[in-house]
Amino acid sequence: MDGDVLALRGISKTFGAVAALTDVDLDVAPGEVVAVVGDNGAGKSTLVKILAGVHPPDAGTITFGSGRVVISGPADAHRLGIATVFQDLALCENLDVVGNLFLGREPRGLRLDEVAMEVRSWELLGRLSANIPSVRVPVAALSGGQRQTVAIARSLLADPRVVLLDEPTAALGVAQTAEVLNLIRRLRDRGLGVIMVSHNMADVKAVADRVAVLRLGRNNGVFAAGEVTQEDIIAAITGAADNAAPGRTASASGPAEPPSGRTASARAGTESPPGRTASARDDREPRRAEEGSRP
Amino acid sequence: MDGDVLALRGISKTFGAVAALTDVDLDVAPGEVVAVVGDNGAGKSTLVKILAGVHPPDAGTITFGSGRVVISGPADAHRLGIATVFQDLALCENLDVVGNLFLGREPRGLRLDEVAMEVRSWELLGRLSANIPSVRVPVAALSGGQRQTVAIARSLLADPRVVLLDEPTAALGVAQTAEVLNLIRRLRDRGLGVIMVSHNMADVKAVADRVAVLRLGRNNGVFAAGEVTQEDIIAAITGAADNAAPGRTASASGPAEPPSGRTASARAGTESPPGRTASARDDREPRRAEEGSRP
Amino acid sequence: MTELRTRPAPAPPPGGLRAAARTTLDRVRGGDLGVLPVVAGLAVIWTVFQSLNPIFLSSTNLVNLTLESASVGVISLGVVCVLLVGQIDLSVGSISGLSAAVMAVLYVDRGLPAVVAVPAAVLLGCVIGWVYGQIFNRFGVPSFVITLAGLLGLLGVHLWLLGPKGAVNLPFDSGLVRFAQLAFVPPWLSYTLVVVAAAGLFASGHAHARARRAASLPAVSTRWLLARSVLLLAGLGAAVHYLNRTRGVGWMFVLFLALVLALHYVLSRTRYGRAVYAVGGNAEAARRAGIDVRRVYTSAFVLGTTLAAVGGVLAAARLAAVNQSSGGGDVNLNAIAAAVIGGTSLFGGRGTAFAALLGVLVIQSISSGLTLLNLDSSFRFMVTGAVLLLAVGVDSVARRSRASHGRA
Amino acid sequence: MTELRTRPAPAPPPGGLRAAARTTLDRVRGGDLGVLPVVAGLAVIWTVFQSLNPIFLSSTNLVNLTLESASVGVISLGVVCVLLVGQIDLSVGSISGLSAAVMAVLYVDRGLPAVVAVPAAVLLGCVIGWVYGQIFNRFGVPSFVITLAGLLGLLGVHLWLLGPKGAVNLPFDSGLVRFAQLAFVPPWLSYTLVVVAAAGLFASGHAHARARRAASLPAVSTRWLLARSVLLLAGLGAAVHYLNRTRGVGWMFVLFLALVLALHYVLSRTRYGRAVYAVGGNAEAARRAGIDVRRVYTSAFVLGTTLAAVGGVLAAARLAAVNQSSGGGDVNLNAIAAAVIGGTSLFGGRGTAFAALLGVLVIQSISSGLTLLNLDSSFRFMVTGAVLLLAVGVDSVARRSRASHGRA
Amino acid sequence: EPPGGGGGPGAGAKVAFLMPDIASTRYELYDAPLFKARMKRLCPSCEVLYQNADADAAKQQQQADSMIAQGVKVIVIDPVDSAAAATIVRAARAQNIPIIAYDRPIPAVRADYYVSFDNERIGALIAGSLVDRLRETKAEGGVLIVNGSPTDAAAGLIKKGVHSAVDPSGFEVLAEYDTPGWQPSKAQEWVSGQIAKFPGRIAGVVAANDGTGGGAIAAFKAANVKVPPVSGNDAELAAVQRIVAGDQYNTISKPIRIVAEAAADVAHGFLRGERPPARATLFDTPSQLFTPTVVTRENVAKELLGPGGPLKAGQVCTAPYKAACDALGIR
Ligand SMILES: Nc1ncnc2c1ncn2[C@@H]1O[C@H](COP(=O)(O)OP(=O)(O)OP(=O)(O)O)[C@@H](O)[C@H]1O
Ligand SMILES: Nc1ncnc2c1ncn2[C@@H]1O[C@H](COP(=O)(O)OP(=O)(O)OP(=O)(O)O)[C@@H](O)[C@H]1O
Ligand SMILES: [Mg+2]
Ligand SMILES: [Mg+2]
Repeated sequence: MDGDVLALRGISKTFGAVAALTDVDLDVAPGEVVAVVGDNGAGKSTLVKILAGVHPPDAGTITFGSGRVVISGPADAHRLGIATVFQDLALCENLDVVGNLFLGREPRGLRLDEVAMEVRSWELLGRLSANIPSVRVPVAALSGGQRQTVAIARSLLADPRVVLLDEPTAALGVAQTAEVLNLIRRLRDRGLGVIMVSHNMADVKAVADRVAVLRLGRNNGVFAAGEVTQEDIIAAITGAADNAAPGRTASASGPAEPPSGRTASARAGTESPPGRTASARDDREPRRAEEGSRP
Repeated sequence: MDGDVLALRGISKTFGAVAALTDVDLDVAPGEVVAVVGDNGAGKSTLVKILAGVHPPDAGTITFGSGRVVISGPADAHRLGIATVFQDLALCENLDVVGNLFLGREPRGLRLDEVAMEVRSWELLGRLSANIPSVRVPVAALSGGQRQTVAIARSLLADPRVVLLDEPTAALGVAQTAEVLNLIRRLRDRGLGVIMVSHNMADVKAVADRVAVLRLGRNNGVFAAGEVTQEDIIAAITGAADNAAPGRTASASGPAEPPSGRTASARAGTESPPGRTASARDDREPRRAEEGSRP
Repeated sequence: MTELRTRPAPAPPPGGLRAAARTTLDRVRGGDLGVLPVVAGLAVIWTVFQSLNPIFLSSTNLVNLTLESASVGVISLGVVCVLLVGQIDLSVGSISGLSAAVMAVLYVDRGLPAVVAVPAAVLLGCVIGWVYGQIFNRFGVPSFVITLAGLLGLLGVHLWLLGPKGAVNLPFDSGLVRFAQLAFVPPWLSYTLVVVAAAGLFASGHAHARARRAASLPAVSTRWLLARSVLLLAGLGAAVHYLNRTRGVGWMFVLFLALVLALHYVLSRTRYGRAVYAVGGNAEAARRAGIDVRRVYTSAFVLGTTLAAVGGVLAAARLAAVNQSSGGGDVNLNAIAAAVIGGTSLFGGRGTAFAALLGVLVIQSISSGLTLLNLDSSFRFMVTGAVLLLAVGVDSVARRSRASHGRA
Repeated sequence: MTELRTRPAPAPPPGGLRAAARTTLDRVRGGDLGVLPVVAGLAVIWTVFQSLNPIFLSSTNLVNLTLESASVGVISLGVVCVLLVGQIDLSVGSISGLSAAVMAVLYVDRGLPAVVAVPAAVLLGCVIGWVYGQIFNRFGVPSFVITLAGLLGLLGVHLWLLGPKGAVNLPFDSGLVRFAQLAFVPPWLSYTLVVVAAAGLFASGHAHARARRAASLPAVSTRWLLARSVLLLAGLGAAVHYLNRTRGVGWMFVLFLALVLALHYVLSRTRYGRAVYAVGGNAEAARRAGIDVRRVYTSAFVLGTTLAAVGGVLAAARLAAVNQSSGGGDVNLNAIAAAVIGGTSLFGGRGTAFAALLGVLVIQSISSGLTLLNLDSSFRFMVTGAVLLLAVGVDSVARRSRASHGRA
Repeated sequence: EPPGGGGGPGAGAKVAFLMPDIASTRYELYDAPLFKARMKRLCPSCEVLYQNADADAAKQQQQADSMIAQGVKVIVIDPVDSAAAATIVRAARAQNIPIIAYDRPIPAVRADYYVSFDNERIGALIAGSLVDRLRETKAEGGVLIVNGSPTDAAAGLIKKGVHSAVDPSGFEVLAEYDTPGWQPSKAQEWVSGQIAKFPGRIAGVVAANDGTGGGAIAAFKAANVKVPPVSGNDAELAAVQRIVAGDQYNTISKPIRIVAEAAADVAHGFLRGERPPARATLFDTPSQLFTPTVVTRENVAKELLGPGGPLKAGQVCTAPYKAACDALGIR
């Protein structure tokens, strides 16, 4: 895939006995919004963190622009022009809004130009329809949505080439969500690559060009957003469409018709707690429930 | 409103110079799901926290069942049978999933019955279609959605009379969301009162019986979910329908037609940062932007 | 994975030793090393000192080491409790000195029996912790400051109490002093205790595994449990045998071990212990879960000060005297450092009762190893610092690999 | 509120003194009391001691107080830096002693000029901090343990350096000793400095307010700025006048104040300061923001040890001697306690440079007040503890009300 | 000094009495009360301001400054650090306040007077007495030396004295230890280690004070080994009890009463504007030096428990020591 701003090949990452990502590929072209979707714990945030330099990958290669890169820390990612909104926001609660927005990107100089920074903060927050009483309160005093707005505003400060958004609208109100979706479209129009993780199919359909599905830490299909139905995506997410991903054997035994179809089976499961979670999967390193070790 | 399990009257709460809630009323009947909606920073979480005993209200009365109560701490709320899922989840990251689920509600006895607790944990999590590799990993190692599932499962442990859910599905996948909505319906059917805070209109429409709108910390209308359109609710949230709430003068000057209508005006705002945020509101104690105090 | 949990198939019990070994290996690869790194650090210290002076690992010297560890170890155990809830107690040294003074004054000067004097001293410790808790909960003064004030104020009370005498001898033939200096577990009993410990470990593990299997949860195999118990039996047995070649295992050390085990039980198996970790990990979350956070704080302070008082009494009994410098010097720093070296976090929520045991063994091993080298004080200090850093460095490097595996 | 921010109307400048007063009142109601509570605690101490002995607030004694505060104050300033990033330095006392010893050996024994000896001693402090930083960053050993090892190891080096001599006198007529003991700011210059400070406060505030108004941000009124500066002028002027009635303001104290102001500037107005707070508040978030967290840690350790070295040199100069106990005793505890008492959090991310100033004034006031009361050591310790608790209690109660207003 | 009103010359004056530490009990226990009592007799309206520096030279400087601020007329100082005390002498000089060095000299700067026994001499005495005892009993083996705190100047002087007696004695120094903070428990731990290292070879222990001596004795008791002769210093009650019981070999009785009262006399002389006569000159300072006495089981009754002695038989002969007292004929 030539012309990609970002291309991942064979990315793997394990945390102890949990294989969070196995052999994942992903491509983003300039001016493209790629939605990464998947069930809870599918490895979406892990993927974002690897790109942002938070975790080093255990295996796999990352190509950025024209060359292979090693992202060994967040500073590397920033240097490459990758801006990230983390799912857990990663704000410093003891700093005020301005402090958080400009953290690590304060204008150089002997003395911080607080006035310019404050003006720019209002501007950025205004662009996102933010609803913040003052930019001089510590972030600890903000509501969940207000914090998320701050985190998103942060990512716009530098002049990124790729923006990673991990569930950026989860805590946002209706107006703010619309604003962020607009923003994503504007970023795309400016030729940036955007990766957006989301559980909200409506949001995905609204802005994504392509939809990459992760399932149990593996690729489970990439769809062109315009050509796929919401049901297909959901099927890929929940595993009913496992065969949509080449090289995977269908391993799911539960019904996959969301939402109500799964309820019964889930409840049935409560009668007999699982042995080892991974015992039914034979095509990947098992994610084993740890031995019943007592703390 | 007779027969309410929970009735709030005139609840107010200020944080320093910020009036988070002003004179808010809310009623929940048994077997009723009340959705609380509002913009970011509208005071929804503050309301939930007051009911959960996290913050004491500055003014107002709470009636629970047949009598007035004073909820002076979370323990009081638990005693009354109020279970809460907080927006920030309030989990102990150093404890494992079982530890968090049973925190403060461990079965009595000289020795914790870890086996029974683990069995019950799998059962609860199974009910929510949770996707958790092991219940013996510290919560710090879980993904955002996995944590939220844990927090929701927590609230089902005791036998609550009222359940407060602050954006319970924000981080959940499609299947888990459906499961939680199902769960809410089941709780309602068992005669519990449920208060659900959400930004997701689809979720609200799916389960709520009534929709209470907060705006700028004040009531801005209560709607029967069956009789109101999504647009009406959004109008009430964003303030375009201020006149829907008695006693309020329309103070909003921006266009309120979401989502794209707000964009232009929001961007217009960036050209001139605001003076004091509250200067345009004359019907409530002003939320003043603090003086430009430097840290 | 829902589809997995829905399978009604019961979990097959993992297959014996090999599976257990694999689990253990998995854990090590995953960075979950438990106390192993500290033990490795300890091994480094022991090797170094043994090579410098072969008396270091002699039975006599190890008996000394156990006895010297007991009093600071007990104090450190209290510090672990306080650190676990994210607070600190700088006054454990002063409390230990004060309680020793109270005990001595009651026992020697007033002539009260030990069964009155000792509980009175311990009770005093208890009351001090309660007062700390009240001040902390009511006024929100940082525990650093409260206990700093305690450090100074209680030292004053201690001096005032000893007052004109300055120092009090505990008679060498009193039961208290004999307990601390000359009371050793008879060999037959020491071996019996080892067997009981191993059997207890097996029994509790087995019962737990059976319960898990009954609930169709995965459980460790009986063979692994057996192997573990045999390992414990062999290790403890050898250690006891070696100590028994001279004086044997001191009752004071047994008391310390018993306290460690008791605290371990409380912290890991009871509601209260869960609450302690929760408060240390996230006090606000614990409060929202309905835990009476204030009571947990108070109880942690009380545990800290009470154990400090017990440690003070033991130290006095071992020295057979109480004077103005009792509980002074580096008792404070050693007790806190032992807890930290053993892996307790200063930020709360992380650590176990075994931290006190391992930490105090590290500190006392260094100290004991140095007494056998005839060094100037200046070099003595330098070597202490260097060895400490080395021992904890081993631990930290191992833990760091653990953190990089995502288990901070 | 979007609709509000979209209004293009420029912010009306708030109306003069009354508005400013209201803002201040709002803040107080909102619990944002700044340093007021510590100052109140200090006032309590001063009142108590003055009523017990009228010499306490005499000009002579206050001059003594300022001079005695300087060396521990400088060390405490370094501790603030380390605490701000959420770490601790237990070795500041040892470092101050070692740097004093190095300085004395170079200056007196080797006969090097002070301009060589003093920088060499300070550089040594710097290097020690760098080593701490490397060990911390590379091996992840907790700073408590690293600096505990430093506390011991550096004490060893200190003793070894002084060797059999034990103590070194600094000549009384050396510039260093004269600076610390006899150098006072001439009255005219002291008043000039006060005026410059007040004018500077006004000028910087005015420039800032103008810039804000130019950017249509709300700004404080000129009248309020003027009032603030006049208040400072009057307060400082009165203090300086009172001190000038006897010896005046010591240059050493001026140096301390200058360091406080410099550090305040660095912490509150520079990128570096922002990074320090960020790392202390949430190191992982700071890392993700691209801040080189390791460098921040190292720099904080270096600041801590360097300032400790400077403090040690000042203490030696004031005492005109260096001995084995230089930097020992309660230097360590006092320096850390001063930072905490002044409001620096042990958990990182909270505190200002002024914490060191206020905290050390509290501690030295108690100490100085007690020397004026003719007490036995035992009562002296008790009173110290009680007064400390009282002074910090005032602060904590005020802050608690602040936390209950939602600004923890 | 202008002659004061009603109470004679110097009436109503303040006298500073600055002591170095509380590691040794004597300052609070004997020196300060005895000095105060004597001053009270000599000058009823005078006030003695007692301060203890807790082994911190900087704190002692602060205390001296504050005394000067309070307008004391004479300063009696037992310096924490002889070198550092020079600053204090100078500060006092600048205000024309006479300064009396007490117990420890201030060699660097001339004080106005020096009243003391000398710590180096004490070290020589305790070690010499112990060595004599070892020769007497034809003991085999070597000695351990337990010094005082490595950061205490006085401990350094004692150490020097001890070596002056032990080194030429022919008894090997098996090992030597500077006890951090004079802590008995540290001494105990160290001696325990030496017992393991030199089994049966320890003929005696020279301990620099009674506390560390007690620690050494406890170490032998705990190792279930016969306690060899152990020295001490300070004659604190607990040590006297151990001597009576035969656990400790010797200690030093300093004639603190005499020294304290001599200091008070000199101070009073300065208050009256006199220049008290010198009995000797040390470090260029007019001095009065007193010799301490070694106390062993033989002379304990006479030196310490006699009429006017610092201790009463009743204090020493508590229940556990009754039998031992009786054996020595103490009642
Ligand atoms: N502890 C606090 N201290 C100060 N201000 C606070 C605090 N908590 C909330 N606020 C303020 O109160 C207002 C309401 O906050 P709240 O969290 O209730 O909003 P919300 O409706 O839950 O918003 P969201 O949808 O973003 O979660 C916000 O402006 C917020 O800044
Ligand atoms: N630091 C960690 N240590 C151990 N396990 C981890 C860690 N971070 C993530 N995991 C595990 O890796 C898996 C993938 O997590 P990840 O956060 O990437 O999921 P996600 O797709 O973002 O889910 P969600 O939609 O819930 O946010 C999960 O099973 C999680 O438990
Ligand atoms: Mg995620
Ligand atoms: Mg909220």
